[in-house]
Amino acid sequence: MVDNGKELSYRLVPSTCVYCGTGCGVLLEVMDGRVTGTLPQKDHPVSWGALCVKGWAVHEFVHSERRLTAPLVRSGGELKETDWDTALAAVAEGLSRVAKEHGPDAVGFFASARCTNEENYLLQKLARAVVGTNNVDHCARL
Amino acid sequence: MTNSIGELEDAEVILVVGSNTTEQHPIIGERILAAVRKGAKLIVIDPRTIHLSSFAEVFLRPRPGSEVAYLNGLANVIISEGLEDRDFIASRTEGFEELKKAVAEYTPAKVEEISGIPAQDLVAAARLYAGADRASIVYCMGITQHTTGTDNVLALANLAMLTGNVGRPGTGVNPLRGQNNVQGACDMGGLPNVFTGYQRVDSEEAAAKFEAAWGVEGLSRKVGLTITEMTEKAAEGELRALFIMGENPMVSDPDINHVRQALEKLDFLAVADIMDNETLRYAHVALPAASFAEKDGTITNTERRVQRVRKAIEPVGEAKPDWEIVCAVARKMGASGFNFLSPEEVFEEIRKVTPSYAGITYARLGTRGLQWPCPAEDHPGTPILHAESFPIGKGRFTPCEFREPAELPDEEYPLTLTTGRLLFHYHTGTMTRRSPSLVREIDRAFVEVNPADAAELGIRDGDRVKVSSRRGVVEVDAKVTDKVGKGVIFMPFHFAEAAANLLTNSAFDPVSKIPELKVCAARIEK
Amino acid sequence: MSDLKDLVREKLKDGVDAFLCLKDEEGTLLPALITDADSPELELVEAGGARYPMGKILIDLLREYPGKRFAVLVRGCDERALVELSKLEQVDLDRLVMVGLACTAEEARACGCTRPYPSEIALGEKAEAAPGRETIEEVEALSEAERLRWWKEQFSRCIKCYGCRNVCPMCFCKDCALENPHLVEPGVIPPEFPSFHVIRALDMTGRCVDCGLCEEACPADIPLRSLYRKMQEIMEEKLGYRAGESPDEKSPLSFLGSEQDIEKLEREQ
Amino acid sequence: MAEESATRNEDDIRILAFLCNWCSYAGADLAGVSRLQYPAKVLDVRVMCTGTISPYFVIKAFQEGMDGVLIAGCHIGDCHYLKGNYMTAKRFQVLREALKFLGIEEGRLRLEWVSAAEGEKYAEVIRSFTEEIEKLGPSPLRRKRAEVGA
Repeated sequence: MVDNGKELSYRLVPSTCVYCGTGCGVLLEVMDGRVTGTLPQKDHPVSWGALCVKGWAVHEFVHSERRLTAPLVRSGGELKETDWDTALAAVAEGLSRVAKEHGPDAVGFFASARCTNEENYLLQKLARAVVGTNNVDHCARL
Repeated sequence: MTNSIGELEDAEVILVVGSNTTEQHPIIGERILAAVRKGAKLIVIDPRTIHLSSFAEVFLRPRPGSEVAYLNGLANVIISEGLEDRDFIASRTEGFEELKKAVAEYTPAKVEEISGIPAQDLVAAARLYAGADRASIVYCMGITQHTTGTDNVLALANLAMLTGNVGRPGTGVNPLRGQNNVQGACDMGGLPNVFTGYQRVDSEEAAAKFEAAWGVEGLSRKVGLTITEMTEKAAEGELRALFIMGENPMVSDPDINHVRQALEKLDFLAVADIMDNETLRYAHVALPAASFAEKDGTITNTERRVQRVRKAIEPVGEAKPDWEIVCAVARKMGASGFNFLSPEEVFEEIRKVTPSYAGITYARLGTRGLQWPCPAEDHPGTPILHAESFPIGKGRFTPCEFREPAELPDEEYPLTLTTGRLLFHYHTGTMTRRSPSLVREIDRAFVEVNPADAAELGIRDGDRVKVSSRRGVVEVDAKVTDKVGKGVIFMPFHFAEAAANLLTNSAFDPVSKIPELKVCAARIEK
Repeated sequence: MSDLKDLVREKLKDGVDAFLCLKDEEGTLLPALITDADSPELELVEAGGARYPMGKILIDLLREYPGKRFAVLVRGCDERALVELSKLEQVDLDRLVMVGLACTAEEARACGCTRPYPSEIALGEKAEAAPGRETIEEVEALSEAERLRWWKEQFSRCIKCYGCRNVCPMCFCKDCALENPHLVEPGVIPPEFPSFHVIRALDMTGRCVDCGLCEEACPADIPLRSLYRKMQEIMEEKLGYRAGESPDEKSPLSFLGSEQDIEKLEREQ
Repeated sequence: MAEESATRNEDDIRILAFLCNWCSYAGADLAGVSRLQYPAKVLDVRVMCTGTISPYFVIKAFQEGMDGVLIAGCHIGDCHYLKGNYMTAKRFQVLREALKFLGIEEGRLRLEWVSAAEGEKYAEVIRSFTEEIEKLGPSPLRRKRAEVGA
């Protein structure tokens, strides 16, 4: 067979399933820069080499066509693609303006049970230390 | 969880209540079945007949919303038959007499009247639970998503303390946390009343500590708003800007029509998400976030195990990890203290301000994680909480009175709607419904109807029906099944095009502010 | 006995493009593809300790990189899988160099496979063990009705994770019968008996190489391996075939055969 | 000629017969036109060759509540496609043993070679198979909805 010139690139990356709160150990199969499969981590202290149907499929949404791939800003009633700097400036401006005009408690933050600890930490720090409100919550109750 | 997942196999009796474990936490569910194979007896209490029911020694199918009644009933039987653990009660608890008085009226006969659980079955369950040396309680949203959610949990805690099932392997009161990092989001202060590690925002000491750590002044000491309250205030025009990171309230929250009105009213809405979703339609700015495969970080599972996710690939398109997004927004707002170069640097700050995480480092986490509390780098982590004492010293029995759910069936809406998840999907389906192997299993909303109700309404299996409540109406396929009792209907809430949460009630528990997603009044028509 | 590290280096220098084996990553053993004889990853390679579906990984690698040659560390089961996969036209043995690893006596005993070593051993020492037939014997001792009850009880725990199929080195079909809604009702647990599990057992007949990864991956501890093992015993007894043993002989279920074969089969019935 | 019964009882046994188009189906036809008497508890499925019958179909038949499954095709050597029934013979051996190991009575699955000229044999096969299945009674695999958990 003819070499297609692709550089060999295959590895397994240990991670944690991101569906339910069980926290099973997964190995993500990565080939040519794409996540192509999932295997169970054999020595994981919760899942011991087993996974459920969602865990086995946890890589499948990663390259979905429904992924957001560019920042969007609403103009003329529609969300339009823009660059990161513009989008971030719009967020900073939007939050600052409301906080300034109506007070910090007119601003709210939804943290996320789907994001990492680090991200949740940073979001509540942003709410509390930068905007000045304790209006931060996530879907723990849902 | 007070205890660890692996310990379930050490239990003699496992009481599973309000948790469809083999579907919602499948790997934990199989642990329960492994325990049963090793001889453990299983008690299942659920308004639906679930996969676990067929393995149960005792299966109770109560009316949704009657939790406090039957849990008090179990306590009533335990006390009246003298099955309580007197040594444990004397040495580790207080308030027993008040509890005894409070549960006295919840006789099996009265509980049968309220919940529909046959009196003799309730007695059998109580004897089984109290008769074990090691009994574990496992519960989930079927307990918490009620206007009496807090009381439901306290009533479970009463049972565990009453029988001394605390602090030892194979015992405990074990909530199964739904989302992969709901535990971590709480631990990290993603709540309106606490900083990280449950340090209260209205504690002068804690607030001063964080002011010093963050190099800021004047942190608000006022407890903030929960999600349900924020929605309310947004609808009233008091909350005017919202930043949503990785949530989809337009499917997940109760009473979606109301959520939409709230979101539409906002002056400014920013959403960071990995997927195009229903909430995005109301956003002024949408930011593409990196998925778990595209970033480093930690998440904390239901047994408090802090674990790593690792970057496997570059973010797709122009997506960025949320940690970078939040830092960039903060910097744009002129803040300092957001110049992190990696999640590990963020984690180093977290452990400085969070005693329960203080001993955890990325290096120590490896591929197996660590369970908090882990106060020092030489601490092995904590698989079992409350082994010696409770955080408040003695465990306090809290008497709870049965209250009816916020909305009861009536002539107009004669059925009780309860909601939940399916094995093959997750929450609002933004991930699972983009997953071919899961969509292949099921990709359509449905409502389960008891054959007796179906016959009365002239509904056959597979019919297209309208399900309505005071808040909305959706069209779904009917599944006629005796998995649900007469008068009860069940809908999964994953499916945005027929969202169960258009129907659910946003009335919430006064303490935990959790909405009553598990009970509302509804009607079915062809 | 040579060292795995040396073997990997040697093969890479001999002209294979990559070596598939296990490595230790933060204390966890996982498959790794070593492409460079000077890579620091070489220090982390490990021969034993965990098993993963190397055959399955190789199907993907051989397909994705059509011009490349691979070396792979194989146990007896891995070798059988690759041999059978080659007959099923899923791997090209000409592009594979198998480096044999014999299972330790302890591993062989715990595993109970019929041949816990590859045809050529480069690492470890050959150990034999009695085939693990305890579960098969337990089932065969039961009456018909008890046997049915026993299996139904085992399968009642199934949560349809598809782990048995997903991890199986011998499962590669694009269209899987288990996903055919006419054969198995989708979206229901436990999957109805006999459809899901018996269909899988039939698909394993003449194909299963008794690696046991299915049972290791099963969250419900269903004795799948014993079921598939029994299917191989039936295959051997009735049709004289064992998967993965000879590179030339194909499964009698994959070709029609001769009239003499069938007449013999009917006579012996 | 098949004996008609007006009503179907839940306890009535049900048999599925896969008949090859060239031999056994023609044999059944011959039994019919010859007005031979045999029981009518059999549902026929006409297939071009028994070699096309996947073992899945047999499993599916049991799953759907059949109490017995008959496969009938050309005699070895007479296959319209020369060797199609070789595969049937091999698969049958494996399948029957598998069913036995799972606790499904082996008598519930039968393989017969019936040619187009063997109308009488066809009637006899149906008679004896029906009798055997009646003796075994309803299949333990008949769908019982209540048993299905989730």
